[in-house]
Amino acid sequence: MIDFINFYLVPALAIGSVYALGAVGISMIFGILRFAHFAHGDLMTLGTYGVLAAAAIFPVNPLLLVPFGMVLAIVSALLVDKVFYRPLRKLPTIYTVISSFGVALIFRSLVQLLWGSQNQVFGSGGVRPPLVLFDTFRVSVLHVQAVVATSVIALFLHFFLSRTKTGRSMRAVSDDPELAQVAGLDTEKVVRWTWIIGAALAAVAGSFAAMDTSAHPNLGWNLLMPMFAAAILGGIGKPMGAMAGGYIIGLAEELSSYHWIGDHALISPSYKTAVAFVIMIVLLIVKPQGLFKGRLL
Amino acid sequence: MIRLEGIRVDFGGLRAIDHASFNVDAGSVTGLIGPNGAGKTTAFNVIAGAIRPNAGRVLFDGEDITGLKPYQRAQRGLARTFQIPHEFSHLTVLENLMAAASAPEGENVFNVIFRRGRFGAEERAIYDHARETIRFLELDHVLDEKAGNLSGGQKKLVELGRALMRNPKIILLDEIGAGINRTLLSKLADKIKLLNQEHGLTFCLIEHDLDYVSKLCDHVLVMAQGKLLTEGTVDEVRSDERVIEAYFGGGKYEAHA
Amino acid sequence: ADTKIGVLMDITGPIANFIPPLQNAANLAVKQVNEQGGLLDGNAVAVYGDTTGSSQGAVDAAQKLANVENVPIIMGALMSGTTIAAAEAVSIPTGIVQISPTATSPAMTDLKDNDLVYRIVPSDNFQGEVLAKMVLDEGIKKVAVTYVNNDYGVGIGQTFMDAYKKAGGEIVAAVKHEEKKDSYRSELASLTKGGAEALVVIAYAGDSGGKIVKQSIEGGLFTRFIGTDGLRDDLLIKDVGADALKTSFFSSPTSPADNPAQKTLHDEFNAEFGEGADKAFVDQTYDATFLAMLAVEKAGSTDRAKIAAALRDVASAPGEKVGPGEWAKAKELIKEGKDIDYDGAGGTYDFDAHGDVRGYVGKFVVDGDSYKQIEVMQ
Amino acid sequence: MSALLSVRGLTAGYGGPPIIEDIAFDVQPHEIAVILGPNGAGKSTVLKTIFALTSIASGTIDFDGTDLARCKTSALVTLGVSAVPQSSNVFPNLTVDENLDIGTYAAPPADKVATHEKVLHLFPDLRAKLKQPAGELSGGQRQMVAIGRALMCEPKLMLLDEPTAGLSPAYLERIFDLLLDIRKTGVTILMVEQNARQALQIADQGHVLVNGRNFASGTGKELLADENVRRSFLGGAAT
Amino acid sequence: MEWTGLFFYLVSILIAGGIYALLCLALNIQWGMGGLFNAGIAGFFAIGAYTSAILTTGESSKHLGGFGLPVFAGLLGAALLAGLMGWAVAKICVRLKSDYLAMASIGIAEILRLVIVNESWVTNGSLGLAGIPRPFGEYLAGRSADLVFLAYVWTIVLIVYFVAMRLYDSPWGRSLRAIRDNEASAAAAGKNIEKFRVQTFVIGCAVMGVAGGLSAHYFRFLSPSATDPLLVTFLVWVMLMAGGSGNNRGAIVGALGIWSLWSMTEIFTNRLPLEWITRSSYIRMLLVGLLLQVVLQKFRSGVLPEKSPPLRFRK
Ligand SMILES: Nc1ncnc2c1ncn2[C@@H]1O[C@H](COP(=O)(O)OP(=O)(O)OP(=O)(O)O)[C@@H](O)[C@H]1O
Ligand SMILES: Nc1ncnc2c1ncn2[C@@H]1O[C@H](COP(=O)(O)OP(=O)(O)OP(=O)(O)O)[C@@H](O)[C@H]1O
Ligand SMILES: [Mg+2]
Ligand SMILES: [Mg+2]
Repeated sequence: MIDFINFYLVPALAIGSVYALGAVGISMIFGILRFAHFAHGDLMTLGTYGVLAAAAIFPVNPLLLVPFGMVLAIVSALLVDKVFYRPLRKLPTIYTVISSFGVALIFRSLVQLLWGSQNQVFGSGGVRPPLVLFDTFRVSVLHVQAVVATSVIALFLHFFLSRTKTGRSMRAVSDDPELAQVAGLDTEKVVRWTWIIGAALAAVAGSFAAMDTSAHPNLGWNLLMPMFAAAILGGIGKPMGAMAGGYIIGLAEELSSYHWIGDHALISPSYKTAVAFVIMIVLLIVKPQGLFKGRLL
Repeated sequence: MIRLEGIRVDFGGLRAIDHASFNVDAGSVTGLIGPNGAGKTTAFNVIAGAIRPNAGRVLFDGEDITGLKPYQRAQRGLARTFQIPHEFSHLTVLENLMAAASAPEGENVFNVIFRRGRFGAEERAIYDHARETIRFLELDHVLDEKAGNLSGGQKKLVELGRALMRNPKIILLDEIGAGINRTLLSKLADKIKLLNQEHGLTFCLIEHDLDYVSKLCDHVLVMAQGKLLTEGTVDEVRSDERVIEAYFGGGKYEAHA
Repeated sequence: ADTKIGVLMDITGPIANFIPPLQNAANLAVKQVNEQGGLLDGNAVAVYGDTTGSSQGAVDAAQKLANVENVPIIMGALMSGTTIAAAEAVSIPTGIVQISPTATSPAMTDLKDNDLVYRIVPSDNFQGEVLAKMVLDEGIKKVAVTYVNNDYGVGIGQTFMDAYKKAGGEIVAAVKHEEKKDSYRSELASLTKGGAEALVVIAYAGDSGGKIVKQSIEGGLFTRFIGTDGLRDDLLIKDVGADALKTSFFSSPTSPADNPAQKTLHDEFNAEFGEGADKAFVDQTYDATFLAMLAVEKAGSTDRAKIAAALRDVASAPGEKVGPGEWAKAKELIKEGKDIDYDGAGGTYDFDAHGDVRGYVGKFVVDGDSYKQIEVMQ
Repeated sequence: MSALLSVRGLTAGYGGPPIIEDIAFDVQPHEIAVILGPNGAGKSTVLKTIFALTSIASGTIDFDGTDLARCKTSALVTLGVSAVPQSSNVFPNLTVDENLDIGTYAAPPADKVATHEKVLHLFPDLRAKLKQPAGELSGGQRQMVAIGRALMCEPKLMLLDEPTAGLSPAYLERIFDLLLDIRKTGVTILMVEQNARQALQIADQGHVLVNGRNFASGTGKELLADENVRRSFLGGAAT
Repeated sequence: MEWTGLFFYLVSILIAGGIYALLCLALNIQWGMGGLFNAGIAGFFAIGAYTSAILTTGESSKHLGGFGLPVFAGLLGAALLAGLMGWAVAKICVRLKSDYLAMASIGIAEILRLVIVNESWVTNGSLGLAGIPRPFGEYLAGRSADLVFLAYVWTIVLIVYFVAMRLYDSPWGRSLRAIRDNEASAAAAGKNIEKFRVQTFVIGCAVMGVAGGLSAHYFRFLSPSATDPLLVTFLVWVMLMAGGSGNNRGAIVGALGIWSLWSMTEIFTNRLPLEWITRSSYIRMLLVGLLLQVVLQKFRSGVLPEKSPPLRFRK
């Protein structure tokens, strides 16, 4: 039981947080701009390296430097949207999908050009002593921080989407952009906010992932598929759903190899990723609109 | 020809059709009228198979078709139009019509790849039929335009054109008149009459313009709040108290409030 | 005129993070050659091809090296998959000699390669067997094993387990794991069952290997680790600290006895680039590049047909020994018509009939912030 | 008297050949102006052009001193122009309430609650559907939501593309009454109608469009009386 | 020598381009005509590659079989098995709307990849299959073998092109495009949507399988690194969009064009000044990414946009 919490549940929640934060952006972009943003993982990487760059200058706890990464990610996302995505907005969305794929390459090669492609660790690296509670629970401090941060972000996001005018306009734009314009909503502003939120959360997610292990140029790309699965699972265009989806994917991946029955892993850990996808596909078939009904929120 | 028996349709908590039963007689032009949200379109969807009723049966030519899929019903001779146009947006107008026709030989993959001779004649006939229909609908000048680029009214006409291409036994027309120029609309009425009288084609149409309905229909069904309120000739129905109240708004606004 | 040397590496793609020190290693070799008299009658120029870590990319990049750049010899690639695809589709048909510094797949042994494809690491089978012996010699009778699910991990992992069991060891748990995940805690949880004395990790320090060690220390699951050359990386020490690795040891292909050549190379490497000499496969990459240039020099021209024979000549005994950085000496000897034998930082490299080498495997322990070789096995 | 909306020499299209050419008309304040014409004549295109949804080749659209030809679509509502498009005129996944609410974002009405109440009074059917996604409404109900949304921002000028299409007689009448009503409150209306006969009865002026060009103009009465117009566009002789 | 080198480089571009052309044609049938968003091309490609490889290699203890069949039989097997897999996937997923189908197919491809890496009794896992023969391989060696293989690949491309043209220019193709545009109204016109879609998906997947098989024979060695989604799935999408989706000729042009672009950028980055050399690959990827944007913005609807097929009897 203790094992279960220490080695399966808590790490699963931590990974779930990373997926959740990344999936929010994917889900919102999908909802509002209607395309699968393949550069989201690499946006995450870029944000992470922003934090890394700041950490090289300021010798403080890297968590405090995450805003640097957020700013870098936001600026890059807005720039890319303006230069690459916006001219394609009137075309079928598949063009933007393809374009985002090119942007992923651009982001990744920029990271490699600027920072090289070797693994980099935050601070001194080293083993961080776990948080020991009651002599039995051993959980990583970072994991706790990640889960707490994600919950706080979820609260803020919910408030933003449901209470502010911009947040509520987002749903209208996601429904019918042309009509939204006719109704006088500034769609470009909504789009900007989508990028700001998506990019900022991506940077946070990337930083957590990198602090837990290490930063490298493929960091975000490797996380992209589970994040997509999470976004789908939560129902596309529903940020809160995507959050839940992230945790479900994280839990499914980690818990599937717990020895639920007998002494052996239920499913060979090599098939971890497959578990997430199987869940996604089954859900798509039985409940195609995702776990949560309604678009955005 | 069509018979609905005790149909019930629920959308979540809302009962869109509430145990409605009615007939559309073979060879008739039947009108289906009623206030907005009465369940008319839903009834069409039930007949065409787009919605499974929660209860009740649909009979077509005496045969129970409740379990059939929309395409199977279409293959048996049931054609419909959509209230909100559902054009094939990337196909030209001509292709829209041709695609609607049934082409058993030409839609067989094996024939398409290996035996192209098999569907030449069939294709030719479809083409001629489509051209003729397009001429009638006054869409000649947009023959090769992508249907997605058409105006609202033109899309409605394409909608009708596709139904005509099916060579069906019955056509369900859902507010074909809304958004169509009145002059053209009266020509459509003539065509409908012609098809009905000369080819014995059955029509069931939803329409809000009662003058138009009275010009066309021998028989009218009135729905309100998911139920069949009454039926009869246009004049009978027009003078029915309940219809006046539900449909024409009785003493102006209060009736609805 | 300058002579181009083809360098095929998986620069972008899944193993991108391993590459920079290896590029440095190749560049160092080229630089030294040019400083010490150049190649043939001009300078050596490294022309890179990027396999993108996929077969398509490997073949495409090799085509460009062979046909557009017209290189006489190719050093690379690093992954077995990309190496063999490039060899089968390009090097062999075009008659170019290809030397891989790192491809360990047993499949390479049996290629019908017209004597064109070489590698300077022993096939997986070898390191796995030696590692098994090393572990038993330490008196460890019960281990848990985890290996990364790619050609490297599977190859060594399987042979290790077979050899270890045959020699009387007990494997209490074995888990194959995927690369690139963030958490290996659930894998570790199943590895702890059975009370192993140590955990054998066959994976890269920069990827899953490092994470596994770190996460097991953090979770207090294992204290003793046994790794292969992929794990034996300064990064690991940086990541988990030397203290935590006190009882651990590592195997890595090396050269017989204590090898001054390796020290020479590492000193020069670190002098040039500041750090990184100890990264996985730096020695091999340098040696392969150096050997490639020696072969061209020996052949006396860029005639592809002559280079294969020349490579065998310069790499194997008999002949006067030449080591890393000793290009001037080698060039002189070749000019005099003398036979040479390159003994590199990573081994002596005597090719057998298949173009494989018999290797030596060294046992390493952590010493300060790097590794120390304490034993060599053949 | 200066026109509220003045269109001059307008030529526009969708990137290909122009759909409307050299269109010109004026709409005076507090007027109801109707555009008529056969299907595909370019009526909707005129409205869309005013709303900056097409590409303008030449011409000016003067609204209250501003040239709309240079405006962004989303800026128009703030200027006091609201529109109901012909098709896809509701946000299908938003509830009716939210659809109405959207109308107030760009140009908040003086009293939001009162305006909301006014719209519901106009379309009592919607009251029961406030929490339902608009995509689940019947065709006529959507039309009500769309008009309601356009009213929520208390516009100066309303552009309506076939507002009565699909509405039952009761509502048809109600819409026309409504138009007369809101005209009284100072709103100017430019609409496209196929229910031309009724529309012309309440219209101050009408413009007939054929093949993208001005064909005939006049007051509602004049056009109704015009034999040619009647035969070609109003469905034959008056009944 | 320079010139022969360039000539053989051209040959290699055409071989790889031909394999991509097959993938593009297959995707065009699925997406351009049928509107089926298959984002799991790599999966079907992998099935084809492994099937053909296992059928044609000599007996081996490392993996399933090694059945030593002729290459043609291998490719046939690849088409059949990939088609069969396509059928199974289509049966489950074809009802999904396009974006969802995309995700489901990515998921399936990823699962397939894991199966290939893990089930080493069939595929020899990450160690790969060696010794895969080329067609007519026993008679030829050296560079000239590439010429024969080129001819082999392009013969298949032409056959598939003709089949694709026939599909496109037919009532079947028309109905398929109609279904793509609007399902409800296609159903109202009596089209059995599921049947059409399953047929489309299966045909496309079978062709993808053949492409996979050809690549295995080209590389003569097959390991999971040959089925990298970056180069197999995404690049094919780029090619189709750049060439013009819905247009078979566009699919081929896109495949050749983008592959040349992808491949040739390296020749230029290799000529950068010395101090940039180690970073040339990153610069190359940057360049590819940027060029992609240029292609997308300049050729909006592809080099050759979708056209309706002509009706032969129309004047
Ligand atoms: N998909 C759906 N989900 C929930 N409710 C629905 C759905 N479709 C229709 N309804 C409701 O069912 C009722 C009947 O709708 P229907 O479309 O049949 O009306 P109608 O008679 O065609 O009206 P109109 O003349 O306005 O087109 C309406 O109240 C509508 O809100
Ligand atoms: N998005 C578009 N792209 C290209 N052409 C278009 C587009 N929308 C409309 N058209 C063309 O412009 C012409 C005029 O269309 P418009 O919608 O203005 O007609 P309308 O007068 O409103 O007709 P209706 O009464 O049928 O709604 C039509 O012939 C149509 O084909
Ligand atoms: Mg209706
Ligand atoms: Mg219109």
